[in-house]
Amino acid sequence: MNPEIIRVVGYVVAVIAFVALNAAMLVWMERKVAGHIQRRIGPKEVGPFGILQSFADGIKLMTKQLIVPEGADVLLFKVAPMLVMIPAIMCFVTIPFSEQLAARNINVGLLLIFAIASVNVFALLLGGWASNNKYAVISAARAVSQNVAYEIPMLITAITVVMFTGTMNLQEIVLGQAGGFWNWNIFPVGKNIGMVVVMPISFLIFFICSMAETNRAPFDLGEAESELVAGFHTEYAGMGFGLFFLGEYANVFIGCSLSVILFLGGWQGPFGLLPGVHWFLLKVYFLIFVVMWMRWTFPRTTFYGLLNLSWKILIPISLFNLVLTGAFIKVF
Amino acid sequence: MSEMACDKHKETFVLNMGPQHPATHGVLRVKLVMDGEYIVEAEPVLGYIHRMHEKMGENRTWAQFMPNMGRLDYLGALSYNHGYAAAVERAAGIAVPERAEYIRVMTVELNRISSHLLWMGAYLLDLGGFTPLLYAFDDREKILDMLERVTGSRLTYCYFRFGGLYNDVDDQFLAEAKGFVARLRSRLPMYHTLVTKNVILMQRLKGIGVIDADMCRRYGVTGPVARGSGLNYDVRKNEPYSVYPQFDFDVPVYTEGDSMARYMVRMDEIEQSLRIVEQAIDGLPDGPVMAEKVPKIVKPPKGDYYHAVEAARGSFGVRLVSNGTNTPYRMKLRSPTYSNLSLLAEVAKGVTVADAVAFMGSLDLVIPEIDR
Amino acid sequence: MNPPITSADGLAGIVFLVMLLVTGAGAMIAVNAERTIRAVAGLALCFVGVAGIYYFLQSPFVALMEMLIYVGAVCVVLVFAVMLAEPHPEQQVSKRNALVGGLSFITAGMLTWGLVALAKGATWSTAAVRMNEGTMRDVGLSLLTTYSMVFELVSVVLLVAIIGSLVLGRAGRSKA
Amino acid sequence: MLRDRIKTALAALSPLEITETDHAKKGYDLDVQVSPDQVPAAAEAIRQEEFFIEAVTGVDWFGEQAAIVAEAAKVKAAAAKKAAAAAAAAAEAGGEAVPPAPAPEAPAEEAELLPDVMEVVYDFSHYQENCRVVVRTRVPRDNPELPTISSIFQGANWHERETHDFFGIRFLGHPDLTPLLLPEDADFHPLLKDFKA
Repeated sequence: MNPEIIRVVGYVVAVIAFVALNAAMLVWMERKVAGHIQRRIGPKEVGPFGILQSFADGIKLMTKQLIVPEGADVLLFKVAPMLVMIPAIMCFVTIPFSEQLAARNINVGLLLIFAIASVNVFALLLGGWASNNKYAVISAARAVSQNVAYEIPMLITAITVVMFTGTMNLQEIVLGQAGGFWNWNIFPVGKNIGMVVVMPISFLIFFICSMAETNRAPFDLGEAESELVAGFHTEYAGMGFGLFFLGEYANVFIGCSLSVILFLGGWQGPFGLLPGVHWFLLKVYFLIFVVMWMRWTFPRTTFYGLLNLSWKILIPISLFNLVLTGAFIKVF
Repeated sequence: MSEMACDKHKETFVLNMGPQHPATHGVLRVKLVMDGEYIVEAEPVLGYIHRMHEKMGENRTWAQFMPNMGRLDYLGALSYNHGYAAAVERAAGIAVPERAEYIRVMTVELNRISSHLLWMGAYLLDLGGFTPLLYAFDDREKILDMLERVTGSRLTYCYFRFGGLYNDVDDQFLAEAKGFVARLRSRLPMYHTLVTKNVILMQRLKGIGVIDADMCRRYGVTGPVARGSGLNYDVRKNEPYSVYPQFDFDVPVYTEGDSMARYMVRMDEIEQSLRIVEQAIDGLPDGPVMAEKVPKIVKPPKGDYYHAVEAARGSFGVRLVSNGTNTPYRMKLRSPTYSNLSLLAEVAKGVTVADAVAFMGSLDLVIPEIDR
Repeated sequence: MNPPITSADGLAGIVFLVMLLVTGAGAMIAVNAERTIRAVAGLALCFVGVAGIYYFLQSPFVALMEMLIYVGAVCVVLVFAVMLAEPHPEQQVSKRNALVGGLSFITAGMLTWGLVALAKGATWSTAAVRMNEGTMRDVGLSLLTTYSMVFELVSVVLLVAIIGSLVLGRAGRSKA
Repeated sequence: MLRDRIKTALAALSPLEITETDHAKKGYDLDVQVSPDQVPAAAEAIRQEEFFIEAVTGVDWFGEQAAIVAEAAKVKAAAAKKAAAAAAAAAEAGGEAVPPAPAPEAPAEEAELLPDVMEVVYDFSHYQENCRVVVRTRVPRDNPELPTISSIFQGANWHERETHDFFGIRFLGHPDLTPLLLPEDADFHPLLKDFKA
């Protein structure tokens, strides 16, 4: 056997295992964070600190029947949850956890993530439509408008980073931020004094957009439970729902890792002490914590408020940022 | 309705919100004719937990009907106790000892606070904020514990009797209530920083579901909803009953008429209720909690009588018709949210589902009370 | 000539075949599906296959753009439109009449025959020499130097499309 | 004062009866008895004074007429008995023969029995002043019909629907009298006194 093939296959298996375990961990983390924010303790029965709770839930979900509602498009109904998971797993392929730990170093890694992540919305759309449920259809329509609206500022801010670093290779983007936190893209005092103005704003826009893209509160209009019951996965039971759920957490992880890679120096630590992968995970989980913190603190926005935020605020600002970036790269 | 659904040119469709839906808080169904996300027509469909309380009233004695009061508005049951007891006392000419009235007011106001707290949490839940619910329940739990000690139940109270109360309060209750007033006072600023000042909340509530004073008049809207529309109407002030005239409290009024105004009215009412509770504890007179000359079997003289009280959701009125026997001849229960909900059809026209949910939540619906 | 499937090249061959299969299957679904939405799903599948082939041809940039634009944007918009415009899926099934069927069969047959004849008569040259690495830098350079005219023309078309959709959208809004 | 103003306004409609009541004893200030076709005019007059609608409901006076007649008969019988006793006592005292008792006038009493009525009660209250007005009207029980006021007070829509549910009283001109609280296909009226579940 060719060692390269073994490496790739091994990596794919590892990535899938990581996605599943990580999502389970994140579910547990979400519940613990929510619990402590709400002055209760969260899960505590299954395993130490309730850490095995998500596995118990997973087993429960797997043993449940996948009920296909009457009048549903059976094939699309069953394909949709898989379509959520597949892109999520594929995105992990290119994310560099550390200098050595990356499945594939692709020259256009950033583009790959955007391209594959755009399939995600397709899954929501098909799932919502195939359910033959009005709430699901409304939710799918919302999810699409939301994704289209937020993909634009997200791409534009990503382009500012690409312009600044001059590459789309995620490894190289991180390598370019080596040498102390003053070289990180979010506050690149060490590299380009002009970009200090642009980058924090870019980071904020990118972070907000990644939250909106992953349908996280306060932007979870797609599954706004007080309006649309459960949105596009209203009709899903058992593991069908479970996959949507896991996919959401996988996407949250991807969104936060992208933020870390593009702006917060990836695996580069502010000082030595720990090996790269630790720093990377530390930063990512901190961002994920922030995402959860927001979810349990803020009420949900309205749909038009959300679109207004994107079209009237984020897109103009990010375009302006783009122009500034071009100018600063030339000037400094 | 069905014609509209089939009208291809308008491209509307019918969406059933409820009877099982997270935003209807119980079994209410709202039939929405939608044009995309916008509501063309909203029609509440009631009666899913209709139990015909008014007929029950005609089939049991005056005293036996008292437990039904806890089943109407299960969140503010003591106001309903008060309304019914006061109506029968008015009909039968029974005088209530002052201590009993003080305790009535005290418990009713505590119950009102617990109702408003629960509303606040549930409303934020409607708006997608989960956390305030847990905080509100934390405080509400203290009230439930206190009331459980004196009334014997946590939710469906049957505490008042004609001419007084079932049970006197003890010193521990008074001490606890005093402690609670201080505790909630210190926590209210936290609610305001956590919830009221939130940008998203303001964006969702300001200017949403505007009701003007004329609309209130046409639909007979009362309670916090009317007070949010600039109407200074509170039965406790406008039509004083019990010992309310002896207390010093304000009626919060906001003129905007939107969901934010209704939210603010309820939050301010919590403060005012705390003031009343505090004054009631301080000025609690000694004496019996039951009138001495109450007949075993009450038989109000012939005639009809009306009594309204300010419940947590608005003016609750009891219209009694007595034929001089030991059972009521007719018992009309005027519940506030029944009237308040009836304007949904007018307000919800042309708004999005999300705003309709925000509006419906701000009405503070309790479905068993609407359906009766 | 035929590398074993366990080697990297062999695996790549299999991947290539899979991509071909996906493209073909997607196309078949797109054409044969009774429900429009499934046809669009088939189209998306077809695009994914095409993207895979681009990737196989060592043009990852084009492949990913194919995914981003055709799957992520075009197909999503198509599904969106179909979803909102298809209230009665049963009525969609239309009866094909025999004449149309016959004509299309003849056309398809002639096309196939022509292609086969072409393929048989042609002299197959070796793979074209790679112009560049197909990376972003090269694509960008080509677009802004050699093909700058095309690039500008395309952007004018897009501008017209944007303005057109704005006009249509405005008209729709005033009604509501 | 509002109470006097509304009283004059309603008195102008020449209602059947208009009485001021003691709020502390009855819970309302003004009790107006009108005929069914005067209801919209009364509601309009009340709306002019900026009252709001509290509730609309019904009362079924089933057997009321019979009770009145029975009561009258009872009184009459008692009187007759008393008269007879007095006559007997007088006769005994006078030593004359007892005269035969007068025959009961049952058929005549049957003719007096009026058809039963149902009462529709409208409660109005005011946001600024403490004044409650009750408007009552009586409709025949076998054909309960009266005009709606749901175009004057939109809130009356549901109250009238509910009254129709419970009593079968038809409000003419009401946009939609389908059962509100009862099941959609309900054809019974539970608050009628002769309703047996």
